[in-house]
Amino acid sequence: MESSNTAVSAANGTEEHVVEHSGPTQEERARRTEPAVLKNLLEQMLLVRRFEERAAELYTLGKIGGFCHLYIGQEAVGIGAISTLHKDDYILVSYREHGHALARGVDPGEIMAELYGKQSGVSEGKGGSMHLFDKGRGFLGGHGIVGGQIPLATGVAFAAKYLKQPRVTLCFFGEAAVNIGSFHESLNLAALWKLPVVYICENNRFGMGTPIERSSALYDLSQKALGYNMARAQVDGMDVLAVRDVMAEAVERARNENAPTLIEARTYRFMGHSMSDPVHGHYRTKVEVEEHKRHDPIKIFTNTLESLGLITQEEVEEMDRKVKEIVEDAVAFSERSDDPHPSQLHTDVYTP
Amino acid sequence: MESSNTAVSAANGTEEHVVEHSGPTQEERARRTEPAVLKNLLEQMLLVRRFEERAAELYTLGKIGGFCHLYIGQEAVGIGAISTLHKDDYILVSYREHGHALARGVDPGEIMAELYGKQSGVSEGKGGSMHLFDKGRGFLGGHGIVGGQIPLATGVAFAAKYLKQPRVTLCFFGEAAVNIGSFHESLNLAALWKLPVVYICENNRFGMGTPIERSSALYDLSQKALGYNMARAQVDGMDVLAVRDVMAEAVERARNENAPTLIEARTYRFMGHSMSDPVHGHYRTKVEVEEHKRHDPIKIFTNTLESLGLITQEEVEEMDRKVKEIVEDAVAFSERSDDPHPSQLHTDVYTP
Amino acid sequence: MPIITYREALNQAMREEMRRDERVFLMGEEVGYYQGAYKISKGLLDEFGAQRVLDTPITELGFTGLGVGAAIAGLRPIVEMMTFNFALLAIDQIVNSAAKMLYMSGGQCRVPIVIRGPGGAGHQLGAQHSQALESWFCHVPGLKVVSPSTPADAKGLLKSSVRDDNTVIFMESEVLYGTKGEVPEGENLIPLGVAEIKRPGKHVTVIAHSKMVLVALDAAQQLEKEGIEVEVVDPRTLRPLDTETILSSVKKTNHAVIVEEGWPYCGVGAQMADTIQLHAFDYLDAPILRVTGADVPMPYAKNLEHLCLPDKTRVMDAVHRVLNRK
Amino acid sequence: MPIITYREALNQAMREEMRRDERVFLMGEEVGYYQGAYKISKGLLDEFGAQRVLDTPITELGFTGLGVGAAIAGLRPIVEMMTFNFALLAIDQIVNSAAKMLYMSGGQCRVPIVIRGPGGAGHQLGAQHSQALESWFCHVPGLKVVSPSTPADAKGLLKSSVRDDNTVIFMESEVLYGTKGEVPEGENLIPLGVAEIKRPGKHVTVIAHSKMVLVALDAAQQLEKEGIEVEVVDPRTLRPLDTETILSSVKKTNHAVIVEEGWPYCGVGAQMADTIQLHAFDYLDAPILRVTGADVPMPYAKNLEHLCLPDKTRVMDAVHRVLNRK
Ligand SMILES: Cc1ncc(C[n+]2csc(CCOP(=O)(O)OP(=O)(O)O)c2C)c(N)n1
Ligand SMILES: Cc1ncc(C[n+]2csc(CCOP(=O)(O)OP(=O)(O)O)c2C)c(N)n1
Ligand SMILES: [Mg+2]
Ligand SMILES: [Mg+2]
Repeated sequence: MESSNTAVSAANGTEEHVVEHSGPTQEERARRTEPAVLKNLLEQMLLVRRFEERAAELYTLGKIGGFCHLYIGQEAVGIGAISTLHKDDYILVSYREHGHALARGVDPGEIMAELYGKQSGVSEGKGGSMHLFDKGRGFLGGHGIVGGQIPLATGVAFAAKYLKQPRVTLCFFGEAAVNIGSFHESLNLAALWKLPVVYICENNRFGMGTPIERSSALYDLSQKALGYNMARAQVDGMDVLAVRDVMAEAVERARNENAPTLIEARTYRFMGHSMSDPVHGHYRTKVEVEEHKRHDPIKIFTNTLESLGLITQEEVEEMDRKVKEIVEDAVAFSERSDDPHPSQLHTDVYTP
Repeated sequence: MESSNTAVSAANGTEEHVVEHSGPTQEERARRTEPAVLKNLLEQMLLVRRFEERAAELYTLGKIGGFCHLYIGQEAVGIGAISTLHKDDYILVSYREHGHALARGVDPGEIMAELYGKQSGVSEGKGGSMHLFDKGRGFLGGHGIVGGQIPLATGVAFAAKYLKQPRVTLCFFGEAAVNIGSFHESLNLAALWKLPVVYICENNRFGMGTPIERSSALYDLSQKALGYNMARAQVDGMDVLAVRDVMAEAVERARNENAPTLIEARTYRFMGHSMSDPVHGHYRTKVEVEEHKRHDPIKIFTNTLESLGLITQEEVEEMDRKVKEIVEDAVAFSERSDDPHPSQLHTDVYTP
Repeated sequence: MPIITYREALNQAMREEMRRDERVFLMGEEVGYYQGAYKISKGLLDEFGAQRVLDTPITELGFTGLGVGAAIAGLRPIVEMMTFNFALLAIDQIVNSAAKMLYMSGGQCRVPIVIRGPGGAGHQLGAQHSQALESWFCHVPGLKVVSPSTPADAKGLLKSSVRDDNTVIFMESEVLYGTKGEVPEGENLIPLGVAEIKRPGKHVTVIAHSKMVLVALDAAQQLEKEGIEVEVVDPRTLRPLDTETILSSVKKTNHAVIVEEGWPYCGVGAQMADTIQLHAFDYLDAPILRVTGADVPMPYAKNLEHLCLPDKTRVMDAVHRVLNRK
Repeated sequence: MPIITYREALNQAMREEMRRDERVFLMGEEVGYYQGAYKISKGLLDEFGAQRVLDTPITELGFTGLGVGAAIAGLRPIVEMMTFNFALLAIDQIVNSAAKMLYMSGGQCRVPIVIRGPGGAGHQLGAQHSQALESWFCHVPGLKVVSPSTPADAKGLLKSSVRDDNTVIFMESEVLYGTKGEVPEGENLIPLGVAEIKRPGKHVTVIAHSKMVLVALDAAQQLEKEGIEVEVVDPRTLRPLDTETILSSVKKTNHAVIVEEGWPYCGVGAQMADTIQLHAFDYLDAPILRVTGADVPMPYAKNLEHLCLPDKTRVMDAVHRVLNRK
């Protein structure tokens, strides 16, 4: 072949941002899944939702400072994905990582305390909302430079393979991060060196106020994998079970074949980019946001479980009460925790 | 679709580094081309070859310093490509740019003087072999950081479009540069903003001592265009006419549709990476090099023209004498030129 | 004279320069539809259209290099870094292309580009979003570095920067965007490389730039009550530095304190200290003192962040120490 | 003691550390099959295999970040920059990840990585390939910066750097690779942060690092004939700086000259000058003088390049000026 424009026609042909549900429905997936697992997934999603709703209030009250990026609307991605991991596996995320940390079982109190900037926070108050770390749980941040976690995660996967540990690394980033050099350099390295890593692009349509149509020449982001000879998948990020199934496959591929995968999860951000940004405005309409809220991953999942008789409305309310209690305990813990001692200013710059 | 590994199988399936000649043969192309044009192409290729053979000698004599990267073996790419340009068009290249500068009509004496580090050099002796600039001819360097010229060329194309000038920008880089972030960020920008630029990847199989199989997970580099929704082409870089034809199409696309193209030209470097590097050694065998030399683009082209009776052996020898004379004049000019005046050290740091 | 914010001053400067010269355009993340992450480009998209106000993908290296290329091909780009922390990704294009192209090309390729955005700490933005890297850019020949402290300086210096034929690194401050001040209307160009004495005094010279000027003025006001007259010198441009103004002040006061927000080691204040000791050695009654940010990555916790940043008290303390030296 | 080259010393250091600790591996462009662009890794691929000696694609940002990730997950990477000029592309991962991760994580994530390679000028390599950016790395808390001048220091300091639990920027010199010197065999760790007096003297202190030490020693030898005894202090580690050794030398000689190859403005010498004036103010008989590279991008022409770099004559001249000051 000499010259061919096939790429041009092909790529953006499919109707934008609509994932073809060639796969099974959520009901079908639910039937194949342990009820206990399903309930646990729902509880986690509720916990993240309530935790962040509370964090939003606390931010407006000035209890939390800096930049605070909420995950509300995207919970199905992180929770579905992380539910497929072993306890030794690794997770690296962007600054929008509260939900991933909670899904990983990081203590809600310590996360909230970190948002408060308290000594008892996961990162001892030095990291903040964007830099949650819990090394013991393989939760390696919380990174603020767009794309910065991608080479890091690739290196973490490299270490696992080098040390012959059966550990898989999950790397989460947004669709706008796909355009940055780090993404490109990392995916080539991972494919070339056959590293056990899964790259999860959470395509919530926007990078701050810029829709993907104005930031990327390609809309079907999973297709980026073609440039690296990498396995790829696209999934409905509002369906926690679809995410879980796709991820299970990718994690398997990483663990058993040391082969990386690029997954694009189509989702949506219900809140502003961060607490300092508007939910809608110059860049998207209230109508658009409301429209997407009708696909709330928690509502969808709750309905599925209820319609299958796997859970009752009462049980859901009970679950909600429970997670709200966990959140309140986290707030109380943070409130009564101390600020870092001034002497902490100079520790951790270098190892002791 | 949910999960698909098609990419994995597809990409590197075709036999490596062999360009399918679905296109016409060089003879067929030659028949369709003006004899005068053909002779001019041959003369340019000869000039570049002789110029650099001489530069190599002068380097070993210590007349030329620093890093000196020769183009010998790859002449068909730059010369075929640049032969399709208008005089207002732009060219940006890596550090391996002597051939492109000569093809663009930059004065051989001024190029050689630059290699000598003389005041009369194109860059007044301040740039050297890696940084040839001739703004009047739209020749904008000569860049030493791998991939550095790619965003720059994208910006030059942006300016032409912004100023509504019908100028096309050619950007040359090696296959190893494809892995760097600059490539990725630039191609997305060019496709997204519809810029009149043609990206020419000169795939000579090696980045210094690293073959593409150890630097890229994908061997069919034109396929990278799929990630940016960009038109693409692959061409035999040892066939000056094939390059010319593919380029004509791409330049047309840029000039008339403001659409960028990624072209992969399969070629080979006959010399070491730079004058300080071995022609063969740990990274490739003498046999491999000799094998490729049998596909010398100048020999191939000469044979084609002779076999078609478009040029005689005598004419070729005469042409060779002529270009050698040009090269000797360039050397003489450089020899008699002055070093930059010491006061030049502090000029051009800022504009006067 | 109208009183406007530092933010509006920057906006006016860009607006006026874009009206004056078709070749000037603005590029950066969220500068268009979003009106700028910090609203510096408010209204510019509406007035100049998407051809001249471009939202870029998140590709600092790519779009900065694109800007440099556009500059050598005849345009005059203003590239907004959402914050200068992200400029680290673009530093190769800034140093190896923008700063050197004129020299490497033997004077052929000018790079008239302005790279601007906020630097330094905001409020609890954490380690990756709170860096003051002035000294890095100052180190590089071929670059000019500007860092205004007032709305008037912001406007006058930005306009001059846009008209400068060289690469200008224009470092603003998120914390200053909301501050107000008198700004003369219309054409009021402030030349690069000229310092301003923000407050005259005869006992000690305090050199500070950007938001540290406000801290220095605060301290000066307080010290006045003790009868100490502080001269506050704002270089405004950090490269080229107006050494003449600084030196004549120090030769007058015989005491110098340098305040900067950034890290101490190899900070721009170290260079100022070196320049002063070299040229005013015999005039100094005491060693030059520096007040800087703490030598640590910026912590998130509010109380620790406060300990990091120079404040009035620390500046006053330094002034006392430099004066009361036995 | 065996006499070996600076190149061999580095090679031995890496070889010994890789033998000692399985977690240590080498990664970079051409470090494997090609044996290193400057042959520093000669033979390592053969001995340790492709698992531990990895040729990377040209992706400085990517493979440096990969190294940092590998470090937080239990490995001890040595990342070779073919030259430090290319580290500009990786600077975001060096500053925002490597230098800050320990702090941001509240002490959880250590980053034991060594980023090494040649810095400074070679011979006519031009503007983009001839930069000495020590001061940039020195500016950043969380980083350690080492720059040896002799084979013995190169080996002893590299071994210590590999064993250090922090990020170490190890800056070598292409021009020094071929130089020879005595190097004790086997285990000989030189601690980071300790300067060495390369030549004792009592009239003037000349502080220099990396290849400038050779220039300083040259000048000292010549000056001896004039009866001027120069003390040459080599910090060896630029961050943390051994201020104690530097200060006690200056307090003894009362005169200081600082030599560095890099650009003058905001160079590391400015910080040394500041440190000296602050702590040895009363001991100085004259202003501290600096001999630096010219304040320009490096020109290609041989004659201009020579004018750029500090040499014996300029150092001698500075010593004369600092001593003969009326
Ligand atoms: C290199 C860099 N450039 C710019 C920013 C500012 N910024 C923070 S988040 C963001 C948008 C990222 O969007 P996306 O990758 O889609 O992730 P999302 O926020 O939607 O989860 C930008 C521009 C940054 N943090 N880092
Ligand atoms: C960012 C960067 N990294 C490393 C180098 C050193 N280097 C110069 S050329 C080169 C190989 C480039 O190979 P390729 O892109 O295929 O171009 P070719 O030399 O084959 O023409 C390398 C590694 C550099 N100049 N810039
Ligand atoms: Mg997004
Ligand atoms: Mg190549």
